Amino acid sequence: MQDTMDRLFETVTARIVAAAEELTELDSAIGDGDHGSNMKRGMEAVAADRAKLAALAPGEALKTAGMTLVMKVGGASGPLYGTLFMTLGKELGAAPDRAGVARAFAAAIDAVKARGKSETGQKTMLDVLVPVSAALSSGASLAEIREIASKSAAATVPMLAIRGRASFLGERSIGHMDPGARSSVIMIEAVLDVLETKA
Amino acid sequence: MQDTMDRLFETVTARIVAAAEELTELDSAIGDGDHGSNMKRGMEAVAADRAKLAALAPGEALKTAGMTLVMKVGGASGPLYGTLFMTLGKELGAAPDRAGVARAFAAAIDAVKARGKSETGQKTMLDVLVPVSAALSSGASLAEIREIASKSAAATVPMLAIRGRASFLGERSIGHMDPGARSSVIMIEAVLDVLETKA
Amino acid sequence: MKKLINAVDTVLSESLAGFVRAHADIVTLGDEGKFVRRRFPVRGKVALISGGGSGHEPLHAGFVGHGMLDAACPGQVFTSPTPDQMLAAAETVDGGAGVLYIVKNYEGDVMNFEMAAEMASGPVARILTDDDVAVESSTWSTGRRGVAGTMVVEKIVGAAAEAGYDLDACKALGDRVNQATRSMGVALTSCTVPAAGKPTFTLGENEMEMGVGIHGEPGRRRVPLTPAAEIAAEMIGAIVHDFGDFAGSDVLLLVNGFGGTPAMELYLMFDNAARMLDKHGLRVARSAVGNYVTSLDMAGCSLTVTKLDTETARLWDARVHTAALRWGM
Amino acid sequence: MKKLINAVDTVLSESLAGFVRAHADIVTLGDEGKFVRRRFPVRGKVALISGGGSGHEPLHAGFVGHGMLDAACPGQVFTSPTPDQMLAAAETVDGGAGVLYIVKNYEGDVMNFEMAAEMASGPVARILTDDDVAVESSTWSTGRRGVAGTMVVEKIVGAAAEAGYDLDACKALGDRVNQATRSMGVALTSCTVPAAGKPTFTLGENEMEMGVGIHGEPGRRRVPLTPAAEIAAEMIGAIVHDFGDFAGSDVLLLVNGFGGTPAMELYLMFDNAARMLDKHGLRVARSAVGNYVTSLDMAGCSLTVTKLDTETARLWDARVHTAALRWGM
Ligand SMILES: Nc1ncnc2c1ncn2[C@@H]1O[C@H](COP(=O)(O)OP(=O)(O)O)[C@@H](O)[C@H]1O
Ligand SMILES: Nc1ncnc2c1ncn2[C@@H]1O[C@H](COP(=O)(O)OP(=O)(O)O)[C@@H](O)[C@H]1O
Ligand SMILES: [Mg+2]
Ligand SMILES: [Mg+2]
Ligand SMILES: [Mg+2]
Ligand SMILES: [Mg+2]
Repeated sequence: MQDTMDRLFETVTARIVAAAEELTELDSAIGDGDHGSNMKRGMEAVAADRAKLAALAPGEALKTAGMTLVMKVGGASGPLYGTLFMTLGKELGAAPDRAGVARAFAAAIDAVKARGKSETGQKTMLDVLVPVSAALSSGASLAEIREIASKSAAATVPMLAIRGRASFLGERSIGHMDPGARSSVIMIEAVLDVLETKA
Repeated sequence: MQDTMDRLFETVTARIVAAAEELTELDSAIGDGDHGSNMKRGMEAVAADRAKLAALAPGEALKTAGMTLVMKVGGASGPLYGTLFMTLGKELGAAPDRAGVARAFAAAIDAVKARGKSETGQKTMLDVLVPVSAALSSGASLAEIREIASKSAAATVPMLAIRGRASFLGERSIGHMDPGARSSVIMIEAVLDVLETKA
Repeated sequence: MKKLINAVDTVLSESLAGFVRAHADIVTLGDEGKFVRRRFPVRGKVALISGGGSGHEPLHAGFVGHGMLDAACPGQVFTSPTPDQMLAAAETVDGGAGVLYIVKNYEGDVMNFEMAAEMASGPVARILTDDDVAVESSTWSTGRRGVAGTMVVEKIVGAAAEAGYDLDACKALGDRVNQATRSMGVALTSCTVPAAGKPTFTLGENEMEMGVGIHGEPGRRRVPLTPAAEIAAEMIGAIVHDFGDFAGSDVLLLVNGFGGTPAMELYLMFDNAARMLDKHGLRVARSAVGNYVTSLDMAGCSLTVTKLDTETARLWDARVHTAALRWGM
Repeated sequence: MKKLINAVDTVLSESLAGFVRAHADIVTLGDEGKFVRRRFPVRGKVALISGGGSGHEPLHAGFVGHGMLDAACPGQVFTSPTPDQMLAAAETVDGGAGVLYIVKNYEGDVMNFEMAAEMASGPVARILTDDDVAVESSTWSTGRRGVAGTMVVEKIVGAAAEAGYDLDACKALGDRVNQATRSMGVALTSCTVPAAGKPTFTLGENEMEMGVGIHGEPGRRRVPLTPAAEIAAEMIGAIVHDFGDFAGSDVLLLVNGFGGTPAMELYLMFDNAARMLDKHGLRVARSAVGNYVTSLDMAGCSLTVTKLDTETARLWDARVHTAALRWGM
């Protein structure tokens, strides 16, 4: 399991780094053009600790990674992804089964909602995280989860932003994918890729 | 004669206004991009006084116009063209013949040299004014003077600037026509046009 | 992207190093560059801390010093600072009378501040600035953006803290000044975030972005460039309309350059804006013109109007000695 | 051309109107807008007047006030003022101890000043600034351009005049400071003169103009954009080389923005330039970073180094209260 965690951190980081420009591009359209560098800075800081993280229990590793995100990212995504990772780690327990993971993920998303004072339908990362969490809880397959994630991000395109910087744009936020929704998909796909090669 | 003076002011002003963009373009290449607006501002101020100037003797009118240039233009061209007009007016006398005009013009150019601490060959208006003055003194025809003026301006293109802003460019001043040489040609051609329609 | 930099990753640290070296008589850098603080801390007064994404210089570090901030936490370019920066600054400058954070209303800034506040030990209060009238606040529940008016809040509350106001009084005053302050911006060009490497948005040769934010966020609408008088009329009009009642008020007019606009144009805008306020029956009793809350290299400016009363006018006039703002000395 | 203006013809007058209104506590406008002068003239001291083409704001009007200039004559954009402006300013601010003009070395400025001096009644002296090392002076008999170092001369001589130095002493001091001052500039973009309507020159996406003047005049050469450290090395290298002997000197380092460069980059350049001076064994004893002698909206900056002695350092530190420069109060 520790080995899997390490591969997860490695893969998520690699994918985020590779997608940094795309994320910044999305954020330039309806935000302030820093989501890619924010996520890259955060995940690189997490990856820099990989040796240390590998020695920890999965829950502890996730909590540590979440704290690193909080301390290194800043902006909106720092506290939100940081909270997600920290809560996930806290709730995960020692040797979680799939139901345990699903419960921990749901709890982590509740923490994100509380931190962001936000809900689905507001054109944020929650529009990907919430349906993915629901699918996870309802026993969907990895392939189904993958499809739901990517469709959910696409579904943010026609949304009017109610939260985040894009909300300042009003009607003009319509027609663009939310950068945080996209970074969530990228991380989820990275996780699924690792789990599938393992499976 | 007073009627001619008025037509001279009118024509010179019109030509300078029409050429303002061209002069600014030349000044942008090797100077600071204001020769067109400088000359336009100055000649428009002169033209605004046309009624007053028409009531004056030619010499007085030129002196007044020169003073207007000094007070309205600024930059290098203001004191230089102002000095040219003022000295010309002072030296012209009541009813000058061609030789008198030639002498006055030569004196005016000496005053410009003194004001500018400059000589021919330094890529300035003097490279047009001096040969035109020489032609005038040697009895050249108006057509010959016209040709000398335009050729002299063209001859500033390969020159290395020693005076004026273009001198700061060193070698890079080579290959461009001097803006003051060009404005001199424009004014001289305007004068010749008026004199030829009169003749 | 054309910038005077060495590498995208070191822009912030090198710029901070230059800043604290150039103003070593006023400021010094905290551990790990987490914050900029007054060189000579003052005990017994409310500690005023602000912070936010970098790229708005002189905000906030340029306002650290006597009569204004005690510390400023610089985030990455356009990215709010992190809770550890805020905590480290608070620990260092807390003079025993509590800590007051001035936070611009962006979710990132608010959330990072909240995490810091949750981790803090002593009493902590917060002023949230949201002076930008460009976007209608009723519709979008994030509320309005905090922009150049933040500088006015920092100046006035800074003077109050220096004069011995306690934490509650400083906080109440700051909220009051924020509510008496309205801003609106216009961009003629985009800014370029170093890490992005290209302009955040693109405007046509004859377009302007009316109601732009200080991060190059789009504003009300993209329209053809109009004369300065019309721009001033629209911006002052929006501000005055938003105030509702206003006649006879004394106001502060701040013309704030976004970084790429020459002083000549800022003063011209001041002339046009002040004449608009005259027409609306507001008296321009105080003024400031310059680059205060910038957006990297963006060309354009914002107008800020603060209604003054006797107390806030006096505090605005009070002695201030920072890198970017100095008077009354 | 994208500018916050109403019409090309009224840029200067509207901008001046805004300037004197925003700083009405310090300055006032002379008849017909011919000059900007201190609101409260001082009798018995040498009157210091400067002037030059507009577009370099805050130079010169931003330096009118206590401890610096008595009046400034603004010409049209990039065009030296006319003799009548200089005469009108002199008549108004002459406090009975003579008039000293500070003139930047451009033929236009010099000739207009000379015509004014010929028409003047009282005693008139002149300091000619020519601090730009970009162009080799030996070859071109016009000599060197006066650029950002002019601000240093105006500050130090201004303090001397305020302290009661007589006309000869002010003039001698100014010449000495000018000789102890060297500058060099670099442009990343061109400026756009309002009346011209388009950029004076065009640089490729990766080019810079090394040694540019403050009117967008071409400099030493056009080269690919390099990191800030290399730019600072070349500019400081040229300045130090031109000084000849320098080791152990105390210097003032001025990083001057050209109008379109954000503070973040200017402070980064300060950091890089100061470290270069450290290497050359010069001690950065005083510093200034900001937009002081601009070139409209040009992006880029200049570095100025002035060798200080006890007297000039003291005069630099002396109280100054102008729109753009304030300290020691
Ligand atoms: N209140 C919120 N709740 C949930 N997600 C949010 C909220 N605010 C912002 N986000 C997410 O954060 C993303 C932006 O992150 P980032 O660009 O890194 O931060 P910032 O907006 O501070 O520059 C948005 O695309 C959105 O998905
Ligand atoms: N010392 C000088 N002697 C003669 N002509 C000069 C001298 N200096 C400049 N000029 C002329 O003036 C012209 C520039 O005029 P203008 O652009 O109006 O002034 P400025 O150079 O001050 O911007 C040059 O092209 C040149 O012909
Ligand atoms: Mg962002
Ligand atoms: Mg010129
Ligand atoms: Mg951000
Ligand atoms: Mg000029």
